[in-house]
Amino acid sequence: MSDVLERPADSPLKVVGTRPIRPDGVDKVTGAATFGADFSMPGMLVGKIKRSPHAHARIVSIETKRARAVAGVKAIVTAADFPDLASEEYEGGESASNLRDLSLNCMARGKALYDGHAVAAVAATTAAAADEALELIEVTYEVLPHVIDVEEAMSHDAPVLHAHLFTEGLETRPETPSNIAQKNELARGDLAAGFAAADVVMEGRYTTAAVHQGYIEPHACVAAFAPDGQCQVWSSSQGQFMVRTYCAKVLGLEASNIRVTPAEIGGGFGGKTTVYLEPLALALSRQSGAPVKMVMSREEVFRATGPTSGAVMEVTLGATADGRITAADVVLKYQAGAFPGSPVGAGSMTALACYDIENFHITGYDVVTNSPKVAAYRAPGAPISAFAVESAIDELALKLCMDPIALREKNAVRDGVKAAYGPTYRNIGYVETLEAIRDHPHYRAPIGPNQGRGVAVGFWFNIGGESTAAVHVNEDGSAVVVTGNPDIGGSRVSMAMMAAEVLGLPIEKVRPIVADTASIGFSMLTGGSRTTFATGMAVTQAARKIVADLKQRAAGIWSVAAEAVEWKDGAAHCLDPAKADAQPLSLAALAARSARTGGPITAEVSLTAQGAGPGFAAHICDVEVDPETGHVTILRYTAAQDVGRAIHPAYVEGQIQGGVAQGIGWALNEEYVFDRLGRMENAGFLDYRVPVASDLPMIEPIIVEVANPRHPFGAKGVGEAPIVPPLAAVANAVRRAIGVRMTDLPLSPPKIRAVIDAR
Amino acid sequence: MPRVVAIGSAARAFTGGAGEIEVEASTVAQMIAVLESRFPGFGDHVERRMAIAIDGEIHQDADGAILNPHSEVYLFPRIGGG
Amino acid sequence: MIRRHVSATVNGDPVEFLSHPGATLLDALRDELSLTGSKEGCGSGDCGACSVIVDGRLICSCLMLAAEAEGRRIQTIEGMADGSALHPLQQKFLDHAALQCGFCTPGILMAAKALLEANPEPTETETRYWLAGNLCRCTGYDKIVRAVMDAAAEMRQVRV
Amino acid sequence: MSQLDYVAPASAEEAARALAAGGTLAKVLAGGTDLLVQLRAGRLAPGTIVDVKRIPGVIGIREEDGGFVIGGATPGALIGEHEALTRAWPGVVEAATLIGSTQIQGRASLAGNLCNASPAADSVPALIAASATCVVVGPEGRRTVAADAIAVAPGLTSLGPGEFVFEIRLPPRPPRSADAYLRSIPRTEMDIAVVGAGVNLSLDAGGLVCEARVALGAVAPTVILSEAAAAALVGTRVDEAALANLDAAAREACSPISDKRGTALFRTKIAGVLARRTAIIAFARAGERA
Repeated sequence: MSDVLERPADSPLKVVGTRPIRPDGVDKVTGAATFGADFSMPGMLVGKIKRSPHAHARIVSIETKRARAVAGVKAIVTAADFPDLASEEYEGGESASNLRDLSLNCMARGKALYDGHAVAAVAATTAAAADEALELIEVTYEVLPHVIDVEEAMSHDAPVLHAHLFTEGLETRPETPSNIAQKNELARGDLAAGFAAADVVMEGRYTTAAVHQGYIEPHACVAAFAPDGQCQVWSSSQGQFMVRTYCAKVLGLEASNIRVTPAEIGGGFGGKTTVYLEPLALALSRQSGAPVKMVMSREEVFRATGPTSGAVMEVTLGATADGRITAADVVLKYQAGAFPGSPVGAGSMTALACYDIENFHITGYDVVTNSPKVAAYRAPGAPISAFAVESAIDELALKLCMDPIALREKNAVRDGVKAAYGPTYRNIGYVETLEAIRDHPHYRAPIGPNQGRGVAVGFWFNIGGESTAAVHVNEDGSAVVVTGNPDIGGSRVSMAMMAAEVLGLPIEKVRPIVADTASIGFSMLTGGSRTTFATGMAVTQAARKIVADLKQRAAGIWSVAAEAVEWKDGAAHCLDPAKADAQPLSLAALAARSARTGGPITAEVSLTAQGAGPGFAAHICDVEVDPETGHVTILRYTAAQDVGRAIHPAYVEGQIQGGVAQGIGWALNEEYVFDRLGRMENAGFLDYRVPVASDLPMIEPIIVEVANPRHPFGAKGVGEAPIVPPLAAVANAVRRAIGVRMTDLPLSPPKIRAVIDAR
Repeated sequence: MPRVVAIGSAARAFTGGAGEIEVEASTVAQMIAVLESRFPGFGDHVERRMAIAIDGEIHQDADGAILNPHSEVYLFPRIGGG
Repeated sequence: MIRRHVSATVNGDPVEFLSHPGATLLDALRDELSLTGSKEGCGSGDCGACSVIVDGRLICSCLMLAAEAEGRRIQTIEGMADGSALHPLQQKFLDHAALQCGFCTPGILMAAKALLEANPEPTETETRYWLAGNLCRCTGYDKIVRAVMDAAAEMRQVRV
Repeated sequence: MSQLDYVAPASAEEAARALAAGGTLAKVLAGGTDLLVQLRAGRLAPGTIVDVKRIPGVIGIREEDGGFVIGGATPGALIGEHEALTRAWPGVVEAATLIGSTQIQGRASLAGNLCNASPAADSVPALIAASATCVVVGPEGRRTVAADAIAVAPGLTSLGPGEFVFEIRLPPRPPRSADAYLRSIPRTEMDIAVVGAGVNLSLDAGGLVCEARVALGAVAPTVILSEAAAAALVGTRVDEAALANLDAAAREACSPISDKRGTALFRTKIAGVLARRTAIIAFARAGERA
């Protein structure tokens, strides 16, 4: 357990901050919970996808005649069955996506842009028939030269993926197309003056490999397209409304004709913030007239769904002898995969977000490559740039013989400081997280031979945005909380807790559900660490409306003014001295009389939540390196984070521990490996090595609570910040264990043994 | 007059390189309209692609948000997340 | 294609089903018997989400042919609770918040059950190595390991 | 897998006939932990699958003439639970029980690990170091083959049409002798060996190594038995000098490839490291039996 700062005894809160059992828990420990692939319909067909075996190829022709002849094959679709969309930026709530690119990523048109790119899809009565049909679809390719390495893709003689792509963000519009989709710069102050004022200047070049979100549940959906055009989709995603919008756009349908029901989701981490299967399943269902189920294999998940960028980065830092950072020059080159849209923008904005630096220049390049289009992955872009910057800061600390935490404290952003990305910080808990690790026994614990201790920090914005929540009071005084946000990590229980807190009900009396797109108002998807903040705000406001309504009804019953009614401990209390005999009216009592006091007691609130509070994390990692085998063992890990206010501390800890584990995998063993032809060589959990239980120690979370005044209970987002520091925390620990700086992730045994031999 | 600061080259490409612009506006919606009229395409770019920080607080899709005469408005790329 | 008749015992009940020669036990459990608690995360025995116990041995049901199940005793997550009474492991997973998305949970619970049957007092290291074939991407394993060891302690109490 | 057929014969002879009849597309199913993965990945054409697990004797461990007989389809978990076998052949047991996860251990067999003919198979270096032999059953009856004669190339065995490994035999243990197995993998579990080393040695009354066998996995197309590495140990107390010679000899014996799991150079270096570490463990174990 973490040493969560327990509620002060005088805290008025009864539910928020406790650790109740999640209401969906029993279904999940008994196998009853219905995930994407667990849903079935009578007469359902099996849908499968034909994928490009080439990293880059012109599709000359697709012949489906023989495949259609296979007994049991009911439908075959190719790009010809989808509208050829115009390039259109659509702001789908999250970061903007280009609808044409989205549609082309679901189904290749004219060109296959990566190994595994969908070129056709089949629906048949059996999986065997579908497989046979896939074999018989004849696709003629003209194989083109491919490029995957980000710097090779940037060179002028690289194969160009998109003839229409001209670099954005240059002074003058370029004459020729390029794989560089965008150049973005963030700058402040006078870089030259900053370096001139420096006593030491450190330069470094850092690289990271593309890594996958690695959710254990493969993408899955069932889609039914009725003759009247009414569509039903059941799918596992981070947002049923996102699925509805994207399906409508990709297929040219009316959103009102698509009803999307969210399945339980088996992990997403950002990777399920877009669609791959749903539009194809709908198209197959439209053509066949039967419901179609599609479930990806693990190999398909790796080859064809979003990893995050591999990157090359350069960092130059200048500092005075006493450790004041005077200048920072950061260059970030991120792989976007087959279509523009790497998280280099967020990578740039977060790169220096923990530091108060007068003079800096950050240049970011968004570069398309012949690999799967990247998708969001937990604090998109931030862990990558943090690996470079936090490694450089550690080198600076070594050079200056300064304690790495002290160096960070000396340059720390605080309230009132202008963030590198613009706004001025308010109510941030960064210094508090630094103090939390500095004062933790871990930081003073002895270190053995071949062992090292690394420190790194991280930042994530956290976002707000559109959310809807409804609260319904049942006739017996219990309540239902309805939201439109899939529950990936236990957010449902937090929603119920916030409603219970406001209504004065025990948590057991509040049932939270995640509704389909026809049963609740629009909500942006679950991502950006927004759900507990933004949807929680909507839930709280809806519950407060219920309380106001209940007070009105009680006032009516007592014939007093509403102001003379107080809501306390789940009951209305009459404050009017003239009504001293008025007994409190419990929620149950008022619910029982609802018919006579104005009808059903319900409230729905929709809002665009503003004022999300940023998250800061500070981590300590101890490693031991086997100098002969190059194997790194994580000995101990402590992670402090400002979460504003922990609504359900156990799930806050879980988010921190899970983020750390993913970051450790990223640092040590995870990477996309491509062969000479650009085909992924390790598209499975055997050779794409996510951490297993025996790879990790207990991960100790420290919950720091600097309340966010814009949230009713002070909550800030939690889920993303914890994956930002670990890449560098591990690398910094390895540096101190072996005395050599490793700048190229992952830190796999062969690389470590090689540098040890070279030292 | 509220001061609009466009950091990032993508935004500055619309303003002819200008990083700071004084804008006569009392709401975000007005500010966007003014930017669009002064720098064609910029208002649209801000609406679609940019997040807005008013005196340090990040707003997204906040047309109605109030700007006071001394407000400092930062424009920067929209943030998504995992 | 000839479908093969298979009779086995699942969670104590006799079952019969027809399976394609290439179908795995996982396919049969999910598609023929509608026991969808066992999940397919990889289909290659690398993630453990399909873990079941066959004749007392923990296995990946994606790596066993349905035809091999003839006459075997199979335990799945659906048979773990005793009616409405949760198994101590299931209760401890809830108490410790040892799940987030819950997709890997059935497989991990089956693996943990097999562990505690083989070793009622596992150390943290023994627990971690035993569970190494069950991937969890959400939790970092911390709360899972605590829940398993806490359940073991409670079950030892009950025994004495 | 549409044309796949499954048979579960009740006798070795019946199994041999079914395999022979099925020709090259016929496959033996023991634990299935490699076979099913290959079928699913389409790396194997579907054919007749001959499940040998219902043949009496193919699962189980028994002591015979001072040695041990391990049924070809005996799962790793069963091997790990056998106390007498673990006492006599700790290296073979640790190698067999390193294969895959707990779940894989519930199924994976020594015969399968041998006949999958992967150069990285964990149990094979230990079996070869242990001078294990295989009883092979086929249409022409039974024959006994040395474990190191089974795999001839990656994925290719010396078994004839209709033949399969029925059981594996470990010789009687001389006094003052023991074995050990170590492998190197990127994680702590769930990986294919990047290098594996099996060492089996016997000490004379004076505590000097009098016999040694050193087998290395994943450093050549098939598991290799290095005479030179063994020679480096014989006549020594596995001291620093002996270990240095062993390290050099082991590296000299390697002809590895570079692949996604490790470079040739890395594999070669690690072969030396593991040979040393494994020899130290085997020597200590043998010493305890003096």
